[in-house]
Amino acid sequence: MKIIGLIVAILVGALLVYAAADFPAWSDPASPASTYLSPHFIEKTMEETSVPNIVTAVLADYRGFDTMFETTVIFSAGMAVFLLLRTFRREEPEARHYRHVLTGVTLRVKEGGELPPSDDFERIDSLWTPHDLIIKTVCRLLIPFIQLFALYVIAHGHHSPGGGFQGGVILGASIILLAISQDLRTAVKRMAEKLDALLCSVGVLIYAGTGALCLLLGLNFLDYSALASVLHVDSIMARSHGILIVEIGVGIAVMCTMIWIYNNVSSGGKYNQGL
Amino acid sequence: MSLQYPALIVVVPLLSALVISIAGWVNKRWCFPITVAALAVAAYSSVGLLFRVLDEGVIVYKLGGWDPPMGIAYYVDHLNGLVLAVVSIVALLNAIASKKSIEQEFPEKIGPFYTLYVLMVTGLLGIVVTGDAFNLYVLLEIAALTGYGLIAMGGGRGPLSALNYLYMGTIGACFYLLGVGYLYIMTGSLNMVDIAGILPDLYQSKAVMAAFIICMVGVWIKMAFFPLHAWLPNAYTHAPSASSSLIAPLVTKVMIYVMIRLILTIFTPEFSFNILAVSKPIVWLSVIAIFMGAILALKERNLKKMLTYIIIAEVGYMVGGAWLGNRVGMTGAILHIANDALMTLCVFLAVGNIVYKVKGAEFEDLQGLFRKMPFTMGAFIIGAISMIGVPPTCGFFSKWYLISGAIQAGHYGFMVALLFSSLVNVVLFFRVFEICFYEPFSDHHGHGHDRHPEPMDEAPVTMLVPLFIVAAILVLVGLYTGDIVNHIIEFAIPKGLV
Amino acid sequence: MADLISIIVAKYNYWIYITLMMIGLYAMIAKNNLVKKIVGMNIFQTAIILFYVSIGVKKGATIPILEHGHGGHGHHVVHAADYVNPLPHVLMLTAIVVGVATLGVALALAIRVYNQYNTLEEDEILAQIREE
Amino acid sequence: METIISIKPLLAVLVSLLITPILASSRAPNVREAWTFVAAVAKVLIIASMVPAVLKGAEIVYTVAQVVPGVAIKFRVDALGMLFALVSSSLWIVTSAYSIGYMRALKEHSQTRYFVFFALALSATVGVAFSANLLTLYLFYEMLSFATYPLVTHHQDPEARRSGRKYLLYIVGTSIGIVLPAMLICYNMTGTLEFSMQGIFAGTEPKATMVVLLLMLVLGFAKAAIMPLHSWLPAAMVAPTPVSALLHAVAVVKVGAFSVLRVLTGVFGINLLTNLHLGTVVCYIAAFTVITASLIALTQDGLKRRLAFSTIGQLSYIVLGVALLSPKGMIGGMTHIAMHAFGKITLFFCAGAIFVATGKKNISEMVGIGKRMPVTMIAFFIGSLSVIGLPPTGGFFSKWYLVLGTLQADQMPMLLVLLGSSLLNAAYFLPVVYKAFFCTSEESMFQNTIQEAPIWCVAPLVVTAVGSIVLFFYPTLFLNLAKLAIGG
Repeated sequence: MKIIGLIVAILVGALLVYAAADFPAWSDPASPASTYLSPHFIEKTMEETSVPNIVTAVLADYRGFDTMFETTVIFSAGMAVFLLLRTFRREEPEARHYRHVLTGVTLRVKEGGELPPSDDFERIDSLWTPHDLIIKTVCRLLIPFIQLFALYVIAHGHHSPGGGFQGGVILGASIILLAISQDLRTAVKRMAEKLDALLCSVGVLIYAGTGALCLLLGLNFLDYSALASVLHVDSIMARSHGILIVEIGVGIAVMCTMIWIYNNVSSGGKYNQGL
Repeated sequence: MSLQYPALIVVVPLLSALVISIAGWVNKRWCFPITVAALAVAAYSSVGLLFRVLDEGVIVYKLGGWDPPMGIAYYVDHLNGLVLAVVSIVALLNAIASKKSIEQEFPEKIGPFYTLYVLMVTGLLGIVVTGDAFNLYVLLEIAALTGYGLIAMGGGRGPLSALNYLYMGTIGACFYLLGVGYLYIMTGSLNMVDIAGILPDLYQSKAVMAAFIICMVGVWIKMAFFPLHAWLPNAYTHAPSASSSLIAPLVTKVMIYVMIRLILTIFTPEFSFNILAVSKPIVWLSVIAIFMGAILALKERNLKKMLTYIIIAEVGYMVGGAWLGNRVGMTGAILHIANDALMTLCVFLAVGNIVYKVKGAEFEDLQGLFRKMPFTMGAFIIGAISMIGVPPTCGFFSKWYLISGAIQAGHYGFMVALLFSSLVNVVLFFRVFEICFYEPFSDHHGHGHDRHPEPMDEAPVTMLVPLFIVAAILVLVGLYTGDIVNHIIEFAIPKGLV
Repeated sequence: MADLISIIVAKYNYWIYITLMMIGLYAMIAKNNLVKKIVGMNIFQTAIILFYVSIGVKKGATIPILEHGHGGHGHHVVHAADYVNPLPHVLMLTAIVVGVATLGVALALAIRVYNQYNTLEEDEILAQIREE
Repeated sequence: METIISIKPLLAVLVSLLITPILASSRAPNVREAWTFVAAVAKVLIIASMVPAVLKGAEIVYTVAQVVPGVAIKFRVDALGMLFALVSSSLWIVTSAYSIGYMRALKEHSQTRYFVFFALALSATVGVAFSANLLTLYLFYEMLSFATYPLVTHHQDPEARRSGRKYLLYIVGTSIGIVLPAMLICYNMTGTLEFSMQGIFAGTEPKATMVVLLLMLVLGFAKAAIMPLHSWLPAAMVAPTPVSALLHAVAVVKVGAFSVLRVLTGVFGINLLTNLHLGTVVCYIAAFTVITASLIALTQDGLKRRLAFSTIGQLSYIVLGVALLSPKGMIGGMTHIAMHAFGKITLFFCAGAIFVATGKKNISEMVGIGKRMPVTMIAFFIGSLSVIGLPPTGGFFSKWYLVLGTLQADQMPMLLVLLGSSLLNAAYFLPVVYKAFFCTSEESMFQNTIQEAPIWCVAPLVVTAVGSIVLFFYPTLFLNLAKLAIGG
């Protein structure tokens, strides 16, 4: 296998090197890629969409259709991971372990046994290790700021590097950070599985639904200028707002899918303590 | 509304997939009706679109209202009009037919399963309808990712096969992406028609040639063209019935469509057949593919796996037909996309019924099936006869065009390969029929006075009706071959190709 | 010789991406461990991303976010030469997402395989299958 | 020539196809058989209703679908097709009656399946008869192959399985492996596959490839059982006797011979064959088959196997007659389809009746059987006469014309072949009859009490035996059709 791999890699590499001879030199301003479509984008974006960040405009408007499917790709991945890993039929261990948070006392409850009614107990696995106080505290402090920054990244995507994907990933990371610094159960308490899964769909639905709304308003799919009549702005600004709407949808979808994938992969679909 | 058909074909399944995923959390019983409704709308739209294309010619749909090549546009011509109709109809019929087996195999995960199912159909339809080379890649990945999930749900070696498929599929898709990148760096455009307009000045460029080769290899991996086929048999065999009868008919065929689209639209026949003198070797490669597919099928003792090797041979048919470099061969290849999708669906649905009842598709499981499941086997016979290539089923007529193309191109090796594969298919299918028919041998040879036949134990009606519809379609498509070729495929091939 | 060196220098982005890509491809084919293959796959995909992004680079240009963008519509004349090509960035955002998605599914599959065979070494898994 | 467009040919084909669901779903055997008769009678009536028009020289045409440029799935009823369709459909009625007797007497399993596929096979046979072009003919030819497979392998035992394999190997193997490519090459050379008097190659330059094509098409239709592709037929004798009777004496094998006739007259055309001297080639192949098959038949002890080899020889008469390319010879060949059918089906019916009544299959076990089953054995005698070609049976006429044909074509060797093989025919049939009736009581293996097979078995064979005699006195219909078929 090693030799085959080497031969294949060398053959393909040789073909690519051979082909590279005809490529324009690096950073050549006269290359076809830089002279054919990109000038239009650079010079007309402001007029046509009123969005200074050209990447955002191209991403969510000129090629918004790609981006919708990009969101769908990540959604599909989340769904596929869920389908593959999630096990509902959890074989209950004979005894469950609970920890009294205030005192640190661990209780072992036999099958059929009941806990005293109190909120101070948390379920733990048999392999439970205590959380590190420093990590736990620092993360708790950091997470709100991380999330705040993520919202900024989503909202400010029109004017600076950023947008739904980036912001969504940061948001998702904040919850994942919670899961890493404490355990999966804590994170799932904050962001229940069902809510998370539903929000995934809702995020993509916001994007696709916006497109479908344009279609219902009489223009082509994803032609945000159709939203002008709904948003009471001119058609150029409508495009700008349309981009914002779909970026929000992307943000939600990406955040939730990241969390979803993490939850399933880290716990092998069992949603126990996790890593 | 008919102006919006191109968008509806893709958007309705997409939106429905999202709704299904929500429904999966709320009430599982809604998933199936939504799936069927969405696929029915898609099928209706794509058939409506096909008829519009027949009336008006190529339809361009600008997504987001942007003119191509700035934005993404859908180009629907006769070629993808036909493939769209086939894909959506196959998906719809299979969704109805596999309801019971999905409920039997994973009762808890109906929601996610249908979500992925519909998303996969979205991806496949999107691949076919799009006119943008990069958009195609994104949809390719949707179809692939959902496919990995659907395949891995099969027990046993399912996950491992799916993982191998994932490696190969990713390499294939990445090669395609790289090829598109090469085209982009040379032309600056991503729109297929636009690229085709710019390319003629660059025909001598090494980079364009490399782009062509890389794209081709990419789609060959994805369609399991011999010798890049290794992932396919296990992946399709170990998939659950509902998945394999969706994936087996459609994925390879859609990839063949992509190859033909690359040959005809992006690179144009002039470049593909005349400037690059690779037709002959590729047809020889497909001859090998057909022979190997047939021979490997012979050694299998599992019905489903045997069929997967037949798929590999069939891929050889279509690649070879497309690369014969003449009009008749190309007609045969395009016709065979439609026909093969339908007949593969037919046999896989039949196998699905068998697995549903008998819980296996090993040859030993098939004994006495003609008694036990006469209706399923009846439809299976029609599918098998079509795969063998017997008139008036559709499989015969695409074979007719392919062989005619081979004769016109003077490529008798390809003709022999096609005939050989037909004969091997006779052996393969009749070996199966023999087991279903003769075994288990009764004690009373000859005149079975005291034979107590096993009672009939057929699959449910919801599984049988779609199967019968497909079987009937096989014959009808065969009888209407003339119309399909004259009114659709004739216009799907550029005039320049004779 | 000088020509050769100048070619190598002028197109070094391509050589880097090809090298990376071949490392990834080799790992995918030759490695025995299923997760190492996944790692190879990621390198492979990333190399392509690198290739695309390097297409977009333009000498003397800045990131494709218009200056003075906050003011309103087109008061300032925008010169295409001042900004790099935005399209490859857009495309690669998609490719990155696809890469992440593929990685997620691949890991999920690897977990399933591990649960089933208790190993991720391909030859050991195949040996187990043959034994059945 | 007048051309009538009518859906009748399609109806004639479909009538037995459409009743198959009814047959398959009927619970009571009597209902099932009643439907079989309804279909059989309807089929004959539809076909017969077209006879007057055909006798006037008209052609009845119906196009089902234009499938490939220049080639349609199309029916055309001409004199030759009519001759064949009449014979096979009218004998279906008789065979249906016989099947009832035979199958019920032996308590065979899966009778429903049997009747369903029988009906399918008949559809295919008439389809072949009425095909207007090679593609349609191929379609029904293949349909017949697959429809008869379950009939041949009816017993579902290992022997049936072996025979079924051989059957498929020869029949389907040749049709896909030889006929299909030959047909496609023809199509690509000429752009059409339509049968016509001039042949589809009219106007094209004769080439060496045509010889190859001719051989491919003549041998490829392996149902004609021309040597060396004959050995499926004796193997197929594992089938129940009614199947052997109708299918392997009339429908299937005649479909093969008929296809070869179509190839010779409709695809290549008499002129082309004469110019290229290809007729002689086919003649010699056929003559070889005639003599060899007859010699082999002499050595067979199994009655059905002897009949099978006899059939192989007789089929080649048909091919031989047409390949003589002389008008008389062609008339002889074509009428032989009908005459041989009546004779041979009688013989098979008798073999079946003997098996039903006594369980005997071998000739050596039938000494003295005439005393027990006189009606059957008299019918057997008549059938033998017809196959040998002696008056007062219809077989005389076809053989007479064949002999005249050899003279007309100036083919003395063929004359010798015909006469020689007639002697051989007599040699392998007459001793059976002789021993059945004229043996000493010590030799006789049976009691002297008359004990025939059930009436459903005996009546059909009487009908066909009488039919053979009637054809001697009233052969005009078939002779006229044959004369029309050769264009005069």
